[in-house]
Amino acid sequence: MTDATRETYFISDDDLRALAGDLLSAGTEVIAPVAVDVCASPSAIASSACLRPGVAPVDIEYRALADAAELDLSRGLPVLSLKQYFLPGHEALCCWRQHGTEVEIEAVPTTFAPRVVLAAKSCDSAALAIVDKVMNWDYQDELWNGRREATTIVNLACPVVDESCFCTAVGTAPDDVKGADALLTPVEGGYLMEATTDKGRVLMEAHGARFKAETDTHGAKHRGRQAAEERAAARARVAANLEIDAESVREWIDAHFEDPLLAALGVRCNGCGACSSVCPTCHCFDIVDEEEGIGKGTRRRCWDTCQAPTFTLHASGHNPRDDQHSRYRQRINHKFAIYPLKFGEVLCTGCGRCTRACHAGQDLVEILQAIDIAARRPDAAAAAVAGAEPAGS
Amino acid sequence: MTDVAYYPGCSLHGTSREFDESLRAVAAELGIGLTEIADWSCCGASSGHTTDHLLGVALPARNLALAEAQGFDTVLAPCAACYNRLSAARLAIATEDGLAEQMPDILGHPFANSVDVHNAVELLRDASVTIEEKVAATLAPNPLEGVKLAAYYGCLLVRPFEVCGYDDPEQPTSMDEVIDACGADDVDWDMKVECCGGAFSVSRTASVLRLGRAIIDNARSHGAEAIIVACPLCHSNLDLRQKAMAQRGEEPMPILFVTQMVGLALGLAPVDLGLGRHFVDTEPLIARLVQQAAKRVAAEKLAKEEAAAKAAARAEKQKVGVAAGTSGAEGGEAQ
Amino acid sequence: MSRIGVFICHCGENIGRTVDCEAVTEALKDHPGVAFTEDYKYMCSDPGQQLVKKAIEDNDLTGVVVAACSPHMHEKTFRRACDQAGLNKYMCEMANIREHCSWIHEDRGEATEKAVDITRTIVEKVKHNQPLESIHIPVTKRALVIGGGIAGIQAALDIADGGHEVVLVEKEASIGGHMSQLSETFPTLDCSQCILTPRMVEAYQHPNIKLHTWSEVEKVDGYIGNFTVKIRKKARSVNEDLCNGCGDCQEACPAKRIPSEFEAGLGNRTAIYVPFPQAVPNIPVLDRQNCTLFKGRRKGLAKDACGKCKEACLKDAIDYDAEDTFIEEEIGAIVVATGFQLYSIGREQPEGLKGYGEYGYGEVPDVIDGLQFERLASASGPTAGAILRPSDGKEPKTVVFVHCVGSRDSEKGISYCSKICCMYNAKHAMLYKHKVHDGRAVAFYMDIRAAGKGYDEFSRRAIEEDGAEYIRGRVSRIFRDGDVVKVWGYDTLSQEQVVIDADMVVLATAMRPQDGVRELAQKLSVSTDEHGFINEAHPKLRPVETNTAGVFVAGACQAPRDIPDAVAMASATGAKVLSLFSADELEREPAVAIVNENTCIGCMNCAKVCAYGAIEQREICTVDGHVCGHVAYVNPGVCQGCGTCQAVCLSKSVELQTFTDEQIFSEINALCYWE
Amino acid sequence: MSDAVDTSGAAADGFEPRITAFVCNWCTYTGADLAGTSRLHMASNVRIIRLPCTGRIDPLFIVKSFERGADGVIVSGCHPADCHYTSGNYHARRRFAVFHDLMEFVGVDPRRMTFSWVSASEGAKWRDVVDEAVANVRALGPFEAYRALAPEDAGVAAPAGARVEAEAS
Amino acid sequence: MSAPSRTLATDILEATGINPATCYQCGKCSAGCPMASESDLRPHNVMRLVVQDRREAALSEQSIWLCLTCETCSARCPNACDPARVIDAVREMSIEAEVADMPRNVAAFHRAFLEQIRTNGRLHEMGMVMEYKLRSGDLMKDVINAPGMLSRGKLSFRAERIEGVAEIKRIFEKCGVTP
Amino acid sequence: MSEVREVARKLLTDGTVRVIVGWEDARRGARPVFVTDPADTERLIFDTRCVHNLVTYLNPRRDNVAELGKIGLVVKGCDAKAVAGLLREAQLTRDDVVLIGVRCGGVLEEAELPKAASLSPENVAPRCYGCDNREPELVDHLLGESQPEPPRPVMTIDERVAALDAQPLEERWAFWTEQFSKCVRCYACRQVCPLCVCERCVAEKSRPQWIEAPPHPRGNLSWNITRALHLAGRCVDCGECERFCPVGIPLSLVNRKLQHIVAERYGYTVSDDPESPAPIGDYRLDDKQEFIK
Repeated sequence: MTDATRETYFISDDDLRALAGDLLSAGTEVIAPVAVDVCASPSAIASSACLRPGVAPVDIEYRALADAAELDLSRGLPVLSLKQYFLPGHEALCCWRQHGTEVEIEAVPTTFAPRVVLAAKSCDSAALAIVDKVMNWDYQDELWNGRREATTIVNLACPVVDESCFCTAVGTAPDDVKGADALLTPVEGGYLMEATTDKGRVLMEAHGARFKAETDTHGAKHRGRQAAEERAAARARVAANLEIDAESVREWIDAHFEDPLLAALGVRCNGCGACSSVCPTCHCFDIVDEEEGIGKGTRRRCWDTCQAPTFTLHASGHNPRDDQHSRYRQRINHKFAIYPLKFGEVLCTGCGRCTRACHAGQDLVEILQAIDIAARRPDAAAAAVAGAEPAGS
Repeated sequence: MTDVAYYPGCSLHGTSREFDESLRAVAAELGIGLTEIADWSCCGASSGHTTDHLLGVALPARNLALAEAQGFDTVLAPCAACYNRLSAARLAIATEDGLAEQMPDILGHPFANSVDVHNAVELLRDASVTIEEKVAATLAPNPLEGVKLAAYYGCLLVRPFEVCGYDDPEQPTSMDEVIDACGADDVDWDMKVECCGGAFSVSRTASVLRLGRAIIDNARSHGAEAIIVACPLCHSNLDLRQKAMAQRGEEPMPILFVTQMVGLALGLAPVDLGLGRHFVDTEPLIARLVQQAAKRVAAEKLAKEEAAAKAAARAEKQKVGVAAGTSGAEGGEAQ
Repeated sequence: MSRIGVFICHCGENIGRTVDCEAVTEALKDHPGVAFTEDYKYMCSDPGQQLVKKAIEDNDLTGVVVAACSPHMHEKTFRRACDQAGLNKYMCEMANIREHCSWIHEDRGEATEKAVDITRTIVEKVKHNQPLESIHIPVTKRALVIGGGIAGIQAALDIADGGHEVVLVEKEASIGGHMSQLSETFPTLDCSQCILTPRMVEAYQHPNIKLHTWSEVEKVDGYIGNFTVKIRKKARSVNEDLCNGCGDCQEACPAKRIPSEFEAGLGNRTAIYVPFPQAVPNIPVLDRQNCTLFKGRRKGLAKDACGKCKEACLKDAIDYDAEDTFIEEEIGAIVVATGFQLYSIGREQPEGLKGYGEYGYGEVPDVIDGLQFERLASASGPTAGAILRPSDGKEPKTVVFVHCVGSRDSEKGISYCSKICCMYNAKHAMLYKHKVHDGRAVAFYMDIRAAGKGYDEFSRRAIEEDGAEYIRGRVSRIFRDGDVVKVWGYDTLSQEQVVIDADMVVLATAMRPQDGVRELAQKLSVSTDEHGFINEAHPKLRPVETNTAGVFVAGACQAPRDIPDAVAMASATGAKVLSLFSADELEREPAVAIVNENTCIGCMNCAKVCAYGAIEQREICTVDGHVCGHVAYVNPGVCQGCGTCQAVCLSKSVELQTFTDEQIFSEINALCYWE
Repeated sequence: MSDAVDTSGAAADGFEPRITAFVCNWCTYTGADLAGTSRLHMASNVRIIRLPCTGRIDPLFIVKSFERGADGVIVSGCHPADCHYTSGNYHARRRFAVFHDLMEFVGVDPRRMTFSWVSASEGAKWRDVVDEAVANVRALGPFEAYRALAPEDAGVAAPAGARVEAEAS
Repeated sequence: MSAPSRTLATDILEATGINPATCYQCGKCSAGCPMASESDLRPHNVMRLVVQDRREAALSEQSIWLCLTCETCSARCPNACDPARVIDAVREMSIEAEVADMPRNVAAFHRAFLEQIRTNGRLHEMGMVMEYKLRSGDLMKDVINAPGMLSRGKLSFRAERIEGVAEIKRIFEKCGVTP
Repeated sequence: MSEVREVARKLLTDGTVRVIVGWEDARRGARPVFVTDPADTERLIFDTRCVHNLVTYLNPRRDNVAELGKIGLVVKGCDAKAVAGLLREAQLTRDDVVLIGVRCGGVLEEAELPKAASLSPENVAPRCYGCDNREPELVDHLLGESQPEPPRPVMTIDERVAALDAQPLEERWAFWTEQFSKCVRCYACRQVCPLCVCERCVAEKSRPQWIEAPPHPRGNLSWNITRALHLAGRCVDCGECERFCPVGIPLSLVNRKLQHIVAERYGYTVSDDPESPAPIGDYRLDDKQEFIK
């Protein structure tokens, strides 16, 4: 796909919502950011934040819209990534039923009704494209692929959330369309939308009435410029957070498995695995059989985390990664060396969720910075080490 | 020492004024500040709780509430009956379901039940070291030195144990300690905690006479020269009713409030201690005691002088010896 | 995969009437893991059992479920059958479709449905059963008896006569206990010493009894059949091997006015002393607390202040520098017989008890307790059997006996009845009247509790023949008034106050456990009740066992007991011990808890809830022997299989065999989806 | 969830509760045996799981029962002071007290959980405990609120959510 | 299920927290009672009547008014029955049931006493004596040595009246007591 | 805080300990730091952002911390209760750790905040209200000034628990099932809990499967009930579970409820006295049993 094929259309704020409404009324599921009132009844008591006068805390979450009005275009970062809509927290793989000595297996369907994701973050859509590779490596994951095929994703250019964002450092960008089918960029009065895949174009064509082609008018030029400026500014902002050379990082990690910088990262880490829960690219799962009554049950897969000791616990009792250092190193190693070596892409989209979720202070931005310095400016490495590992060791 | 709230009760303002007078005099001497609870009311005595349990709690509680509101954490209730009622109310409110919640409404005051209740014996026992020191420092001869006194506690000062609890209910010692602190001898006798019939002092005088006589007889048979009490009811029963006994030719037995006794030991004037207000005349006893004390002091003085003279004579003799070179200096010291 | 055989019993009509047994059989045929089903009229009959055995052999069954009556009824039967057929007996379980189903329901449909569920549940459980082997524990055939009173002596003799060695530990200088202090015994009035002394001597001379007097149990380790007991032999200062009991040392001792414990304070003894003439062993002990020499040493005198006894001893048996020594004994069973002490009415009381202020806290010399009266009445006592009052040695003409002093007085802290006082009070009144014919014996009682062979007759005799005056009512006050002791009582039958001017008062004070019983109980892991008496394992059915296997209890340390009771209990413990010693090994059900050392973190919460002290902490080592932590270990010899440890274990690192979590979960899973 | 008692409605549905009973071997199981030998008729809704002692029962057994579809549970053992193992029931009592209060806090009607002491001689009491528990739970109705927590795809490969049959796409 | 019928014992339990059944009739209370010789019913008899639920007999008995509340019985009770408190409660019920057979002078004394408190807040002994004499009809008896008292400054004709008399009246009202 | 730095430096220099576990200032606020070089003690801070309960690093299963050598741990009063918990359950020997106690007058709700001037009802960690441990007792060194009581939060945890208690059963059920349904079973609550020291959590036991592993509401409820019960009488109310929960389940309300239960039933409060027995695993003959027929 070249830029020449990318045609830009304008859609007004109202029309964008109306588009969502059209989809919904046609029975299409629409997944989009929704501002959730954390303190909605009956849960008001749940968060102490809700009890403060004058504060109305909201969480932004990707949700299946019940109504187009719910669509939140404030461009805040959803708590969890889009991953859950492609690899749910848990899902049935098959069911079994035993009669006497016979076991009967029932498979689950792997085709899905079409659905649309609106206003996705580029870091979230890019993650899908990255994970596609492992899902189609030696085994075709039909459930993943089925959902991927059925879903059209429209990104909304991101203004960059905070100092923990670093998408540009790992090869994507706030306005990237990787993994997405179209991109919305906010401009005065609405959005510029360009389709980047056929799925995107089909969507726009099906709802052509809502779009206005951007012809060579003054207003359009202004909007085009405005969009370009906004996108460039966002890129610059995120680049200031972290700049690394992913290639050097990969090589360094590969060559420095036992380096203290890598091998002593886990001391403050609690191994809680919250980072992998919120990570858009972490995709490891565990398979369990759940019995329901005598001789019948469901085989289910659910998210797992490499930060848990049981992740690598062998039946024999042996555990090759039996301390938190090696587990944390594995996470870094897998994302920034193993995956890129195998699939040519870093298994990270720089969304920064892991850093924000960690209340123990594990900071991926800081760690990547340290590795990058070690890789490119070894002399400066010593200074950076201090922040990323036990002081003085 | 901070002030304690003083709850005199009706008797100390009436029939037992001498208890009030002697208490104030002794407290002043011992440096204990007493502040009378403003607008205190009657505790209801036995009539209150005999008639209605709640009334028996509420009447004393009013006074505890006043003391609390007036900023005290301790109330001194010298009258044993008042002490008992106040303490019992305090305990009931603390332990019986619902009472604490009811009180503010009944009293028309907020009430946290935060005030401790003490009686006069307790107060004096706790001050017994001070008393002993003060008595020793008093210039006048202590009229109580070696006098045999019977400590009479009666019922309300020690029973029920849950309410009182500051002393053993069967073999109390607190008043005996005060007697000892005054230099007198406490008599080991048998009726320390028997009842004098207090509640019937007005209504059933025959009973009171019977009970009182047993107490006085027992004290007398154990050699007591006077009975010490800390309860206006006990006092009036034992003191007043002796008139009837005297008619039968029985020897009168002086009945003194514990505070009066302490006052005497401290050298206070009998009149300031209200000793003139008794029915059994205390004058002969006091006169005799004062006389004995004077004699004793004189004898002691004489003995001391004699001893000093002897010592001087011995020293003189020794000096002579030393001078004569017959003995070493050490020897004199050792003898 | 499991191959379970399911056998449904009709129990004649008992099950068949309400449960459609054929339908149950049919329903179970299809059940996952079931390889064989059969129903039969009487499964427990011989042909029924044959059917099970044959099915096991023919169908290569891995488990058996018998749906019939309660496992309490026939579990043993069917397990034995399985065993005979070569199937591990713990692979067999019963489904209770009779007591829990056919007998309690009327509707045939409902009952049948429930019977299917019950059977399925047990099938699911058996799928997770493991073949288990019984536990065998070796037994050391030596017994320890703690306490050398009549109960301890009796238990020791019974065990020793049975051919096993007994270690008898007594903390006093002589065995004999309280019984040696008594004058005559109820209800026969035979002389206590006369019947006890031969027993004491027999115990002393018995080749199977090893006697340690002036000794205490220091530490107990191990479990049933395998205890290791450390005994402290307190420094006697007299060499037991050398001493010939001549008594010269006592003669020589200058400290002669020490109140004698044996005489209950009514007589004196020397500092080096034999507690009483018939003491066994007849070897003195030196009371260092009261000895002039030791008093001097404590003061730091450079030169010993005395040494008369040593000088007097021709055998050179006295050793002032003797120290406590310790011996260890290997023991298979323990009998606790530490006896009692009397409640004192004094001001100073142990925690939880109060004294009698109304009785003058025991300060009146002519108010004595029952044991003191025993000494007064004893021919070998301080008055040679004459009843004379302590204060002035006069013969009391009026003696008041007060029952229930301490006993049945929850306000003083003792709510129980001491059981023996009614009897000994009657005896005392009788003995007094026999000796002081013109005397007046007045007894204040609440109830007469004289249940026992010849007991009521005995107490009636005191009243009817010997003229004791019994007044029903408690005494309110006792005090000395001049020469007399005033007793204020009340006669609740004639409804009047009674005041007695007594010459002497005898208080029947309560029986209490000995001091130190709680500590001993702790060493033995047995429990005590709120008063400190040792708890029996079951108040009705296991009265002489404790909740620690291999530890038995006899006599008044378990509750107030009279002599016949104490002796009966002692013989019962003897029988228990002998039965334990009758085999070389103890066989136990394998229903015990097992710790998974891989996941146990050694928090020892399990040990805290174990009522048997079966769980101990064990160090674990790496392959190179380096200690790397500690875990819990369940001693299978001690574990009784309650599973409380398992429920309290947060990481589920303990499993109770035969009731594993997996078995129970399978049952739950099977039960709830029962459509 | 509507866990209020509505006797009329529930009974009309012919709803029969499923109740799991965890009982100790020595007292309650034997008491239940006695009920049998005494031919005391009682509701047939209760299924017994025999355990050595109430001390063995983990509160999670109860959670597990609800999870597996029970409408109510019974836990029963020896009276205080009668425990075959001395103190297992005392430990159980503490554990269940805490569990009971917590479940109530989470919103489970305590009437779904019956705790009782039934001795080996109390066959009649066992009958009463069973009948009362069944009546209570029957009145409360099925524990739908708990069953609603089950994953939609539990045990059945039925289409769930956005999933459609193969031929539809 | 019907509520258990009310008995005197349950009423006492409710009012005092004392279970009268704990009395095992040992008589220790009566053995030490200073008034035992003067009254027909001794403490343990009262306890017995309560246990026997002989309400009328207990409430209308004159002896209950002869208790001095010296607490000797309660202090020495071996089983914590607290007879003094039970007698107090019985007296209260007796007044409530209007069957009190107080010896006239005892009743008069209590009434006179409480009336004094209600009107003045404190006891005015002189006033009380006058009132008592009126109520008891014992006009001539030298209940108190009034002249001697006056001469010794122990009695005064003037009553002390507190400021908070209204509060005292409120207390009487709230407690439902009218002397 | 200079006192902490001084003591830390001294302990490291004289070899008493090999590592000091305390707090430092980092890019996103305060966070735990492990200082092994005396020179690095300058990094140590103590202020209201030092929310973390560092006792979690004393868990004997934390090999990485253990291998650093003997620990000197900076604790607030509330943290010391967790140390007592570990001692009580034989997970720690008192001599294995040097406790540097800091007097604390309350902390912020989040560590990832700019250094705040003062605590207010709006920003104080609600658990600090009514703190009874401003002066840690179990410690070897006690530093800092005596602190005032923390401010009362806008709504206290007790008030929130009471509000829930006042709701009808079905509303509480709706509330909790909704809250628990959010759970993604990351087990952050467990991982950060200083008292969750099991080698193998019951949630990871598969034969039998005690807790259903997938994060569906049914398994989530079982997990959350289990977590709560396992902490009954053990929870020290440090609030780390709730703070670390990525989906914001109000675990402190459950924990507080259990504290109420053991307090009301058994008069038990968690203290920093390691000798006091825990309520579960203990019993009294007269324990309340009004719920038992």
